[in-house]
Amino acid sequence: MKVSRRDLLLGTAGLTAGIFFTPVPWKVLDDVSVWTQNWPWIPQPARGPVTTKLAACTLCASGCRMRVRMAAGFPVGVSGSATHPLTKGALCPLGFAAHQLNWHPARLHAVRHHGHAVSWDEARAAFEKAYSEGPVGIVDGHSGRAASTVLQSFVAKHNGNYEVVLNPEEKSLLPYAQWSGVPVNSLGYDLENARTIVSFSAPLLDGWGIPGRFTHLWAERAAGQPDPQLRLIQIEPKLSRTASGAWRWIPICQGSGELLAAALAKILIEERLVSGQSPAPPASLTDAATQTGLTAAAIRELAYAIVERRPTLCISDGESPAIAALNLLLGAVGTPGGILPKSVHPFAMPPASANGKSLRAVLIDSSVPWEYVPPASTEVFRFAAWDGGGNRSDWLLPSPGYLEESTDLPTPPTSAVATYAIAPSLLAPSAETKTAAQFLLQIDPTLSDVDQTIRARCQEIFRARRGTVHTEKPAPVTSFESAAKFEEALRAGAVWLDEPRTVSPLRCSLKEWPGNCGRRAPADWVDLWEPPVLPPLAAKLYQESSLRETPQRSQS
Amino acid sequence: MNRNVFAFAIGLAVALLAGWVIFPRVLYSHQQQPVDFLHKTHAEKSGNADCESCHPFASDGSFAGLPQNDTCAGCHSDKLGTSPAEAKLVDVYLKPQAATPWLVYSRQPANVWFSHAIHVKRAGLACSDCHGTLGASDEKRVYEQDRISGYSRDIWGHSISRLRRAPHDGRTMSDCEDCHHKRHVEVGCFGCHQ
Amino acid sequence: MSDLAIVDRRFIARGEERSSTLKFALWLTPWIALLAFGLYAAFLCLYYGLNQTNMDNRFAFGLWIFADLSVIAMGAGAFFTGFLVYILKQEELKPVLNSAVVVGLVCYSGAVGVLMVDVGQPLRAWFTFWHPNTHSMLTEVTFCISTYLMILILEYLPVLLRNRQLQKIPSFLVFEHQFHKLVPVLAAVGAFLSFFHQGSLGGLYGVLRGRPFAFREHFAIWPTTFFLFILSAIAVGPSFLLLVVATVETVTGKKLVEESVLRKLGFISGILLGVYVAAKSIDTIVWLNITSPSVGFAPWEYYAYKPFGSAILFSEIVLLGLLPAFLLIFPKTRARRGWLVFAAVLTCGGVLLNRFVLTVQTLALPTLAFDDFLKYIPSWQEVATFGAVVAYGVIVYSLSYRYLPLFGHSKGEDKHVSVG
Amino acid sequence: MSARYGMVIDLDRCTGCGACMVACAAENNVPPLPPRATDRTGLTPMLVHKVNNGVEGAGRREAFIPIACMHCANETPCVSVCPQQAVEVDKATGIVMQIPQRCLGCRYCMTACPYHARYFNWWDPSWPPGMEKTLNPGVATRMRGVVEKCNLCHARLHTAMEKAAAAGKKEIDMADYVPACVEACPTNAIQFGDLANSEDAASQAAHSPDAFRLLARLGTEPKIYYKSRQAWVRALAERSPNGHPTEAQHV
Amino acid sequence: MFPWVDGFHWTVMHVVFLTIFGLVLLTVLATFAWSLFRTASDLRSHRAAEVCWHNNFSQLPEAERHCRHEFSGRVIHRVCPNAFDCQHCDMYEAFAAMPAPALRHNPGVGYSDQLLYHRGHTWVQPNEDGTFAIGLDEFAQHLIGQPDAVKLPRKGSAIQHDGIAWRITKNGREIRVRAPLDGTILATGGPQSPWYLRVKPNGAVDLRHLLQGPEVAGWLESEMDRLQIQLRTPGSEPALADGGMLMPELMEALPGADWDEVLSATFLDA
Repeated sequence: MKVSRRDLLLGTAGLTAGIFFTPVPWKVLDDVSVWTQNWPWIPQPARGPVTTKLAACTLCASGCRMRVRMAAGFPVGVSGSATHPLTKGALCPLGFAAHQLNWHPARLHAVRHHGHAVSWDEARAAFEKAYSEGPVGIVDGHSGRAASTVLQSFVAKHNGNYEVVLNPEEKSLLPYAQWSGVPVNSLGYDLENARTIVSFSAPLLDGWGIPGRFTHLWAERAAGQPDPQLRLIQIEPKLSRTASGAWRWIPICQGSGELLAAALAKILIEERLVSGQSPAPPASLTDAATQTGLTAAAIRELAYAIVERRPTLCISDGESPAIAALNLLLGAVGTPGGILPKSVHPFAMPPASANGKSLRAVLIDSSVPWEYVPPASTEVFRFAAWDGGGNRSDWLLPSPGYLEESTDLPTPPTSAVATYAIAPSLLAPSAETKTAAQFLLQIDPTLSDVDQTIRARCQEIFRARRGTVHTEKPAPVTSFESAAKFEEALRAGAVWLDEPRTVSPLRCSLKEWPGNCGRRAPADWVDLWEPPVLPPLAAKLYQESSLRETPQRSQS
Repeated sequence: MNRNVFAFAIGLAVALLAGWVIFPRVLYSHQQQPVDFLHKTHAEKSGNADCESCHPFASDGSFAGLPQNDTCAGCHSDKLGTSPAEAKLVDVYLKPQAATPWLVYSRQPANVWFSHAIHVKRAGLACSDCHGTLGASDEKRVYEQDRISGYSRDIWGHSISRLRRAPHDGRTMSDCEDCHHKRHVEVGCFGCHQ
Repeated sequence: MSDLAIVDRRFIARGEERSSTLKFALWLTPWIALLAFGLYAAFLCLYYGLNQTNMDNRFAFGLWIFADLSVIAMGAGAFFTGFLVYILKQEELKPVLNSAVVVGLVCYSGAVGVLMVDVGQPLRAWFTFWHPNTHSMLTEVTFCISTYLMILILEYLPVLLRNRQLQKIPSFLVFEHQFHKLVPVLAAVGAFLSFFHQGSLGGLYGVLRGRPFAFREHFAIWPTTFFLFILSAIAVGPSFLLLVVATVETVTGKKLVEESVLRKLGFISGILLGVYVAAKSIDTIVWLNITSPSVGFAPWEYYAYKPFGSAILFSEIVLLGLLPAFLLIFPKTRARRGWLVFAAVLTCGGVLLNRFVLTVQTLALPTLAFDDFLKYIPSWQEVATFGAVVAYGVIVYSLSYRYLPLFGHSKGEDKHVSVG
Repeated sequence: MSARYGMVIDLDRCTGCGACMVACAAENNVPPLPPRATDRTGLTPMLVHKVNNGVEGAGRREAFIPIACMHCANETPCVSVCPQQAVEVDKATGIVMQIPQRCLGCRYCMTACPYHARYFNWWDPSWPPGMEKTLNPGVATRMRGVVEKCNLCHARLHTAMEKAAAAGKKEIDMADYVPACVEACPTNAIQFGDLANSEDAASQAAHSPDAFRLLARLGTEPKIYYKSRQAWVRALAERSPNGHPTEAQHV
Repeated sequence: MFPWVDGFHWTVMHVVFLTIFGLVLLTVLATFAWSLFRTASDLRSHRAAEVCWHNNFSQLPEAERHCRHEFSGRVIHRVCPNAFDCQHCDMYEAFAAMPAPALRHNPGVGYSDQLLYHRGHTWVQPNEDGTFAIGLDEFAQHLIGQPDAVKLPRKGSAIQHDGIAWRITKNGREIRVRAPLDGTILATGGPQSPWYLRVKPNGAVDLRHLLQGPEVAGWLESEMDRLQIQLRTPGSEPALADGGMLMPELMEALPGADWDEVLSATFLDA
């Protein structure tokens, strides 16, 4: 019998009707929905136990201590450690997402010469050739580390030039270093004892110095209080975050800060508001008024305000002799609540030997901010974990990424008390990376190796028998039976904190008022401690909240 | 007329057959465990029949789940017997220290949060309450995976009709809900979902 | 005659004058092109996700929701005409009934189609039926619209089966014959459902306690917008139907229905619109003076942002409400085709504006004191998808008009007998 | 035992550094979105708004208002509107929950939320190759096309509950349950606690004279409180406290 | 929603919801099912033909629905309201009683006074044995000429008047020929044989609805007129054979004409 079209139609009808009495449509509908809940192309976190380790952030010289949550051998979360004596458990926004940095698309994985992938041997050969032909400069962005000693001793041996790139906080201390002869990284601000802080555009609430140190002080002693224990006077052209958090905000014209400082000094001297000795500034009040945009009365009133509650400490954004001189006048140098030399500093940095040698090549350590521009007509060997882009460097040498390098952390800039810590490496550095120190050690094995230096330093501190070791609860150094145990504790994330120096003479001789009293080029704060690339999450959130314009790069 | 009925019936029959018989076979992929493993044998040979000896809790309450290689290596550091399964375990996974890719019948998806500690330590459930007689089983069960959803068949409706309970049910969402209901435990969606 | 034309002719009811196959094809081409383009845009949205649109976290609803609301309001003609004919026995509206069914079908299926693109997880949309939150207006809308769409399809069936070729199959014709008798039942159920979901669509906004611009006082469980939407929908339905018929008559150059039918539609529309405007005015006064201030929102703020000034409120109530109502009720203007159509246009415009305000202005207005007034321009994908719905509507209607007895057979009425 | 978890955010202490946002995103496996993402299409369960007092010149002041889900306790706007019960108020904790697996992405809840604290996944989440290794266990990533929002780091509550259970305790130790933003704030501006417990510091702070809630007159009883000594900041709580719109802006 | 779904709780809203939508769905489905059921029973009880015919009739142009008495001349103009079913025509008796004016018609196509004609161009010839022969009238034959194929009903199957009796294919067009009366097929002929079908009527025979006598000529004449009009291509002569005689094989002769229209009109099809 042949099948007619009618039969087919009815058969299909039966099929369609029947299928609804089977699991097919319902189960498929259900499973498809389940599929949308577990789309295979969407990554899911790894399973398995989570452990917490202590580590230190190496994004900047502050070396904030972090608690890193690890799963399946990778960092999966970061939080501050409240027991850190300086940071008080604070981290900067970047820190909270920094554990993702190693997988940033800009991560360097191979040695690059003018953009082409080459081998380490070629790079080494090129560098050896370079320093055989002429003096090389080595640039360090975070001086005082064990690794720094390797760099230093290398240039010492091979007649090079060791240069240190200072961040704005350190630069602000330069005048005192020059006047007193104390190395700049042995100086610090005793913020904790100041009662009035006059900031000349210094971003005190914006990652200045050690993130969390000043913000914590401010939060405890100033925030929201009509008459705060700690008076923060922000002298700044724009209403920055610090300005809006300040007790008083004094808007002045761009670049007229030094002149204002001079004017204030003039008033203080003329009206005998201070006892401190300092040469009189050749500034005129009316001139200052016109240039700052303030009225003479306002300036006078400000002068009275800053001395109302002593000790008063002025902080400049970057190097500014005039403001340093104002501090001298206020007697804020060498006294509590002012600028203090760190008590003992086992490994102070020698003054950067900036002798005008014409360099054949420059080796830039990965700690140097990406913005650093090497001298022209030199062959540049730059170590970096991430390619910040658009920067002149003949050789890009991949260095270990975040949490991959074990390094020691000398006292962070602006701290008035010496500290020492060791950042452990939580992740095995990938095979193709090297630190500058390792690179140089391969060239010249006679140099003292980093770990030995660290061990030596631990012994040095241990022998001094000063200060306390901060882990979960502080313990005096003396409570450790051996230097090895002490070092062990540090390697496990503890921080050594020296006893604060009560009073310490800091002799500064000043012949005449420094700094010209004319208008100076605007000194915009350049966020030098930024990593070459932002953690993707941070970048994303800044963009999606437009809360904080991504840090400006120095245009040079 | 009856010819029409016949044609219709044919179609109907085909649909029912395809839907009830063929479909379930096509829907699930059938996989074997990387290594033939018998709970019964291990319980007997190792002498400790309690689950926690191989599936322990951590101090913070997190559950280890499947034993890692080192647990196995505790006994099988080298071949004890002559079974090819053991040989495979030792040579392929333990010696090269490659994680054994066990197929977990009750593995829940990422969006489910399940705490063994809360169920065992606080509520005092026995392992068998959910995992049935798995601990004493001497069968080599096939691991069935839904080709569409990727779920193990045990966690999303073993019985396809959803009318009768299949022997290996016990870890489906309905099972959780029923049990919570029986014990008057109030958990919202976020009690288990994340 | 080409073979295609011959085949085409075989599907057109005998004795009906229709444009030539070529002409019809030319008419369809641009619409088909638009449909295809729109489908492509919709595919982009489904495949790459809704980042293809210009909607965002603050403008979570956009052109599509506005389109859905409007289209469904326009489609109200379907249920309401059915309601008038079968329940209220307004027999003289019968000639436009089929047309109304097609319009309704097009509107509702189009709306559902867009909705499926609009939601982020269409494959899970059925969860609403499995785990419905009975307190949500949206649940009610989903249930009603899907059920009513089913009814519209059923109502469309008899019209479809009257096609010249389909009716040659006896069983189809018999089914149509039998089913036709029961259509009034469906019409009744449809009316019931429609009254509900038209209202609930308004309720969607009226219940937004977090959006004082949309939030309204409640009667029982329903905010006033619930009732206003029902009113506006049944007011605009007939007007839109009137517009459609008038347009078809213009395009085809044929007289399809008696002028009296159109006037009747216009009159009904006008009366209801009048009632709506009255209710809307009272509601607005209460809302501006009591509801909104009580939660700390000064009413004038709503209209402080250009171009959403108070002019919008004026035109919504007076220009596009009171005026057309008057034009439709006043016999002299109603008698004139031009005025009739013009008034119908205004009526539709008014309801469109109302839906626009509730969808767009509600979201554009800031709630937090430190918020901005937001702007939103739909992306081309959104516009194209919307265009696809329009094209789909035109195509379905054109096909139905060409091949189905939309306006009944002009002949068939018994003539007088003259004995000699 | 039914807790009512909530926060008190001291706006005077907030420097607007954004640490809470970053920490929140990292904790909740929020993906770095494509460059096209903006402050209106991004995923920021915690979002810091920048506001000012509208004064020009030296009198100008700025403040920062972190906004997360307010976990409204009364007639929670987003709960009643969800067509398929993808949003619920957890009985035991008072946390307003969003269940991504149930959500169909109709975004009705987003239009209902007066605080704009709900976010839609406009993109499929994706990470640079390898970065998925850093995803936080315990928080499942969401898929494209669903709404998400702050759930007070519910995963951390889970962990705390598990720890309590393991220790044989019924109640969790609040020290074990600290949301990421609270933990991250460098100035401890955010206090977190059980508002139902009158001993709790947070619940006491919530009753301090400086405390206020945003748009409280809507009557949704938000469980996120704010605190400020500055009148102009407190004035931001209402849309138009004295009938005049504030000049404040969302930067 | 449903009691068997995970996490279902009975609430008032749920009950209301379930009831309302249950009822709605029930009504809708019941409506549909009921129509299907009625359809089936109609088909079974052979009422399909009647339904279809009435539907088709309602769609016929007025010009094709003249009352038979226009042809007999008893009426000047009347449109049939009964689908040509004179048995149910309340006017039938009255008209039949009227005197028929003797009109002379010359249809230009052959017909026989012995035969009874159906409006679908079939004739019926009563036989002595009480059976009937059914055939295609000359008009139709000339129109179609030699069919390409003929699809006749099976022997023993039943036909209803105005239902489709058999189908003829010509030039790719299917022609559906309507049955003039009810009956059971005894034998089938075809184009070659004088008749197409021999049927045995079921029960009492009532042929009142068939045309006879003078009506036939009038009817055929009007049909010829219609044909004339339909076949006239603009600016051409009357297409029919000279003297208005209908020539055979017309479909072959005029392939260009709109035959769908012609055939539908001739055989009263949609």
